[in-house]
Amino acid sequence: MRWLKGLAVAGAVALAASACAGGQVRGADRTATPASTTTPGATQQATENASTFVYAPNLEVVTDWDPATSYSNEIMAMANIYEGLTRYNAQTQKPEPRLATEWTSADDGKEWTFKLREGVKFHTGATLTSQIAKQAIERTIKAGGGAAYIWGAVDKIETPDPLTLKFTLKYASPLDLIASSGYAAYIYDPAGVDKDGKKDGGTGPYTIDQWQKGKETELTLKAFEDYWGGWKPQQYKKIAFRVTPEINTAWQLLQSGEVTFVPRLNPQLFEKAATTPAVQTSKASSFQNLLVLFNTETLPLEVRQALQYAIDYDGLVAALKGAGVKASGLVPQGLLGHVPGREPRQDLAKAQELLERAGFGPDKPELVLDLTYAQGDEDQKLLVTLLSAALKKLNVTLRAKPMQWNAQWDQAKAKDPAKRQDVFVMYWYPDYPDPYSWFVNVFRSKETPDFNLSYLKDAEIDKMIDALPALTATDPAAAQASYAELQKKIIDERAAVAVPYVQTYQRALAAGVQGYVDNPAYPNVVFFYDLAPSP
Amino acid sequence: MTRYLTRRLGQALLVVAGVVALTFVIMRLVPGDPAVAYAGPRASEEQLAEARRRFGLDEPVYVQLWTYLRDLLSGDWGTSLHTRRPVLDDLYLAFPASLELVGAALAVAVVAGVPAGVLAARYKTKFPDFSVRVTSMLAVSVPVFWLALALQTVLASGLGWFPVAGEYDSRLDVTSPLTLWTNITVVDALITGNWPILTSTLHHLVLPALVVAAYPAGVIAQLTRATLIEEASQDHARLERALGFGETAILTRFALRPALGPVLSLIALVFAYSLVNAFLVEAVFNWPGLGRYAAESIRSLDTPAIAGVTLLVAVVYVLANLVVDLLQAVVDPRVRAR
Amino acid sequence: MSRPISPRSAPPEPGPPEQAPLRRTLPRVPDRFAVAGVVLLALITLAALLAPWLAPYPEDHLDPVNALRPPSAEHWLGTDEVGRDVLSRILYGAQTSLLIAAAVLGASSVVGVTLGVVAGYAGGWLRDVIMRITDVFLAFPALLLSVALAVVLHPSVATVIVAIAVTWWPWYTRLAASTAASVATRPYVDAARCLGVPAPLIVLRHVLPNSLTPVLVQLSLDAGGVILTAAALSYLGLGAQDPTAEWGLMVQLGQSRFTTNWWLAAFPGLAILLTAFACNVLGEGLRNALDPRRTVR
Amino acid sequence: MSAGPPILGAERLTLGYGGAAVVHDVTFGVTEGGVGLIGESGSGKTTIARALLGLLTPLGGEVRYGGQNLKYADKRAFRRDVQPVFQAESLDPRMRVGRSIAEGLPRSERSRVPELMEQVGLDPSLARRRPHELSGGQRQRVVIARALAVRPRLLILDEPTSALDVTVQAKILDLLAGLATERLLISHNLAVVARLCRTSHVLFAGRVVESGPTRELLERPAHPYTRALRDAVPKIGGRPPVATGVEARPAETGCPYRLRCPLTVPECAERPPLRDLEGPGGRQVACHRAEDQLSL
Repeated sequence: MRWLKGLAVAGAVALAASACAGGQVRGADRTATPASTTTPGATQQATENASTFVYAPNLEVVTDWDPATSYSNEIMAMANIYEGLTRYNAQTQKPEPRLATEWTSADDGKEWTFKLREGVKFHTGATLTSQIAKQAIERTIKAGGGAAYIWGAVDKIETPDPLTLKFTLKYASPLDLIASSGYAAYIYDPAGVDKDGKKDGGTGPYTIDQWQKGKETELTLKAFEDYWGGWKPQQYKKIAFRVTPEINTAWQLLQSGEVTFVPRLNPQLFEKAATTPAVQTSKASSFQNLLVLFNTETLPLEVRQALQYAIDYDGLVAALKGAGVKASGLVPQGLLGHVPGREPRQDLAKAQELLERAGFGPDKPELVLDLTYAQGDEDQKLLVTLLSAALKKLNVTLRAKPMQWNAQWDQAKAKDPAKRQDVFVMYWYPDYPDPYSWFVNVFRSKETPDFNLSYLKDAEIDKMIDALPALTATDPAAAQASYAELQKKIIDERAAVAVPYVQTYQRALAAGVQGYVDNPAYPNVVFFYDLAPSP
Repeated sequence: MTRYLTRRLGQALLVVAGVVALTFVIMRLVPGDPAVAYAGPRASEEQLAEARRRFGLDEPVYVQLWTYLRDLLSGDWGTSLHTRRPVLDDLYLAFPASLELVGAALAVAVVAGVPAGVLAARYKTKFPDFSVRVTSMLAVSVPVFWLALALQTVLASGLGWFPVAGEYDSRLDVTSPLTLWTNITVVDALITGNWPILTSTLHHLVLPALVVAAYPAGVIAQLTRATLIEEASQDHARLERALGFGETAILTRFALRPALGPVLSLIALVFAYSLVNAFLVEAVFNWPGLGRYAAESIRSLDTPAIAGVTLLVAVVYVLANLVVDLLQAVVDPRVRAR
Repeated sequence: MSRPISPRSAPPEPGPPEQAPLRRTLPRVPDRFAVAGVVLLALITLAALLAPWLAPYPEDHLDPVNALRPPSAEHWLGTDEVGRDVLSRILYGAQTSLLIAAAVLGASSVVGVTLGVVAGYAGGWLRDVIMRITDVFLAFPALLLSVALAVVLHPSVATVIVAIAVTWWPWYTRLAASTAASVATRPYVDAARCLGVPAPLIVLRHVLPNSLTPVLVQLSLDAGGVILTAAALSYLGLGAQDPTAEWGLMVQLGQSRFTTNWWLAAFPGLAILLTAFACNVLGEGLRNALDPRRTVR
Repeated sequence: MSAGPPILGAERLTLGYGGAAVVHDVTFGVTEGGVGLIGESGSGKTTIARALLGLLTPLGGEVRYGGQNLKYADKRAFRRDVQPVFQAESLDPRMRVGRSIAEGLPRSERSRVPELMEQVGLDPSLARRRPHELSGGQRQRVVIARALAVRPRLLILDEPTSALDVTVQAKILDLLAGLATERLLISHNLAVVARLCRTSHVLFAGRVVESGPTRELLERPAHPYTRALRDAVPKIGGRPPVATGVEARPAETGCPYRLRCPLTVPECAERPPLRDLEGPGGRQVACHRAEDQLSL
């Protein structure tokens, strides 16, 4: 995921962060699940919707058409073409039925049985059966690309009847949550997979109309007539993705009515959008937060803690002007394990005291720290600017290097620990809506570093992390307590990380669109099926 | 002539070989393991090894260079790390759009630059001359990315005279889909008689073409002016004056023709340069060309793609130079003897 | 902008038989145009040198409370997203731009002229080898090679300098080689050889000083191109990095706010335009002054 | 006349650039009393001078210095012995003339510059001037002083006065005539040569067409070209001869001069004339009609 983020974020060059907070949408009520049936009489005399919904992403949409390995920007399209067994509802914080209508777990979370929806048609013409679903998941696991690891717990899959899918796991895992992932959890007809994007094997409401790689309007989708959810006249039948790298251009296109939806704006444009009549805005908190990882091998504990205190959290969030909210711990709000009330605060006096204890500070030797962050990311740059200004007063020089993700990551993984950075700045968000991702990837100790870039090695923490999936699957309350304890250990006791803010998605869309709701579990995805123009 | 041709072609090949070697070196030097970039962050060791084999990274350097050369010649320019498609395919899609933009820009540049130069030469040291000199100097000094931003905001967004961005109105893809032949939209629309797309594309072309045209127009105006003034001061002009031709007639009827030679070869030379300038403009205008592709490649540190773009532009550059030299050799036999 | 391919860059014909020293030729043809360039460039240089005193605020003065203020009495050209004074940053940016231009032109002319003079004086295979190498470098549009290099090296002002210089030197090699070849046939070179002066000394004493005039003219013509190229690289994110004040970078950072906070990108862009304009006008005037064939008034 | 070989000589010298010969099979020696090379521009005079100075490698034949091939001679001695005096324009425009004069001197002998300047009739205070701040005649004196600095035995004078005013020319010629060195003078001007050289060779199209005592050549030119030169340049300060024939280009077969020659016979087109011994003072001439000419 970091990789994708490297792309998306670096790509955002001049784009401000994706935005966040709240979850209110101006002038739109929400429709989270498709109407199960379409009763012609029930719908008002809506006229057939002939308009095209134009989405303006800042990067090319599709790099991988295979639902097994897709792990990048194409989620914007894939989540409308393909469906999983479940879909995460950000409001209830629970997975909800999608291709599975109900599910149960047994044996302390090591056995899961999903009941499949009846009468679901693939775009290939095939009908959904447990056999095809099993094939799809097994194919995904075998391909091993992208986020296939999420199925790591699966031992075997059985199909007791055409509409029942039974998983046996090696260890307890929250499979209903895993199955809602936007990556690698799609149920598809393997016969429909086509790397050239001419056809697809999904069950979703939309299917590929035309894919023209490299063209401005890269991809168009059309309604799948036989969608199990049915169609109402007013729903959008045509979707276009129009690649627009410059945020300023995207805004002008939105204003002129040429595009319908812009996923990212900067705070100033967002502010302007809020007062522009032809445009509506949406703010939603995300699951993406900024991690400032301190090198636990080179920096003494006191220095790490001093750095935590040196960050101007309030100033940063103020400068973000709504594009982010102060984080409370590692786990963003809306996920299990979130602990409210542990927002950090800047305290330079305390930072100085800690530094002096470590032998540094204003009248002591100068401390020079190497920091790496994502090139072209304005928000990370803001953090760096504020942090270096604060540290300067404490006789600490921050040598901050903006880097391409590959290079930044390579340096962090250098064999020679002396070549690694002291501070590593990156975003993190989970592949499926579960906080386990932060802990197992970023803070569990590993022989050779990959994402554990604070290089923390703590057997006790490892042990607690390893117990998390089973706890989540069986005893959410205990899991919550364990997450709280882990965050205390990692942030307060070991000072391996500072978490300044959680991003807030700030979307702008044409005023005439009804029903838009942001779902942070599927970043940047618009579920077009839920939308309609206002009457 | 044949001897000159072979020698000149040989030189061009030599230069291209040098360019290939240089791109190869640059690719080797780029930080970050391309295998990691390709295989993705959570790739297993086996997947990484597989990716390394795929890119030939486990071979000694000279073998890699040889493989690289062989692949280039056989049309395999590597696989882009970010689009995951063959680089040559990507270039084949992106290059025509840039070609369209640069072609339009050069047309604008000639149409604006030559008359401006004539005007300046006709009224030399007078006000028209002064304003042409200042304007052309401004045109070659302006940062194109900034000009793009300004024109877009004022003429498109503000006054609404032109579309903000894009190659044509994307809604036309539905109402009058375009059959692709050359991938150059204007040409394809002409061939297939797709008038809605043609007019839409031309309308969308105006602003970006104007921006890219700034530099070549300035240079062409300056060159036309200088050549014309030189021509007009020569003996034959004196004769024509004696024969009673007016200054304007002398400039346009007699001096302009010989002046067109240098202007033509200049166009070939500024072509490659304008291509690079288009790079800076395409993102602003959402133009689906080489520049946008290159910008994305740079952002994602996509070495095969960067190398591909570099190589393509360098080859275009060498070709343009070759064409200029051959044209000059045809016109002026002394060049051949050099 | 890569190295402009214009009549200005074409290696000139070997100069008139004896090139008098630059100093003596200059006042011969005073061009009002060139004078305007000199004045403008002098003002910009002065602004760069005096930036610490002229700038109303320090270069890195952060003031988030006053972020994104439009031009006003306190901030003549407004403030940016962290409250830095745009005018101050433009003044400091002049230092960066002129530093880059001076470093690039200095480095590439030293390398280029050295190689060129050696090639031009020595002739033979040495000349062929050097010229073929320059051909390869010339085939790269400067911006692209710079991009490739800036990707390899770390983005910074130093990278910009190296990257542009690498693409720039061949032009001076070409120019110096053709001039040196013609200087090498001058009688005073023969006379020196007859006196038994060793070749390196001849090159140093006679060939080099007498090959410099066209290079100097070319340098003044190129300054604008270097400034534009550097700005373009920074604009692409491959050059100077914040908090360094650099005009191209400022345009890039201001671009996404052009509709809402136009002053962020507008003024730095104007600064690039003016500086490049001043350099180009000056170079043009110098060339006119030194090349009688082109003197048109 | 002292015995022994001439200090410098050409032995069947063939010269050219890039393989194309412009000087063919030229033989002569620099003997006492001054030797002149006479010919119009393009006749190969300067090329011969460059070869004699060791600046040009012969295509064929050899330059002989002190009785041996220059290729194998002691270069340092040669450089000391033989110095060129080119036209006044042969000064580095950027170098102060004092430095130009001192260029061939070891550091310890730099103090000789004023003395050298006085020797050629220059005010030593001019040493800090640059060439363009001096008059033509002054510049020419600087050139001479530079050559004299290393105390050469032989000066090779290549058109030393042709760019100067008539009165100045005369003064420079006086200066040169008064020098105690041997000299090889290259000029298109017969009168100048007559002033400084006892022996002369007339060059046409890279070939010696006539040789002999200068006075003899002036009084009784045997070759029609020599006659044309003499008639075209009646006095010091004249311009180079303008060819009288319509066809100025040398012929490629037969006698090279035949296309301009007023006296051609069929034989001239058939074979080139040989250089035969003719009369007193080692007089040689290459012309089928030499005898007719002499008898005129």
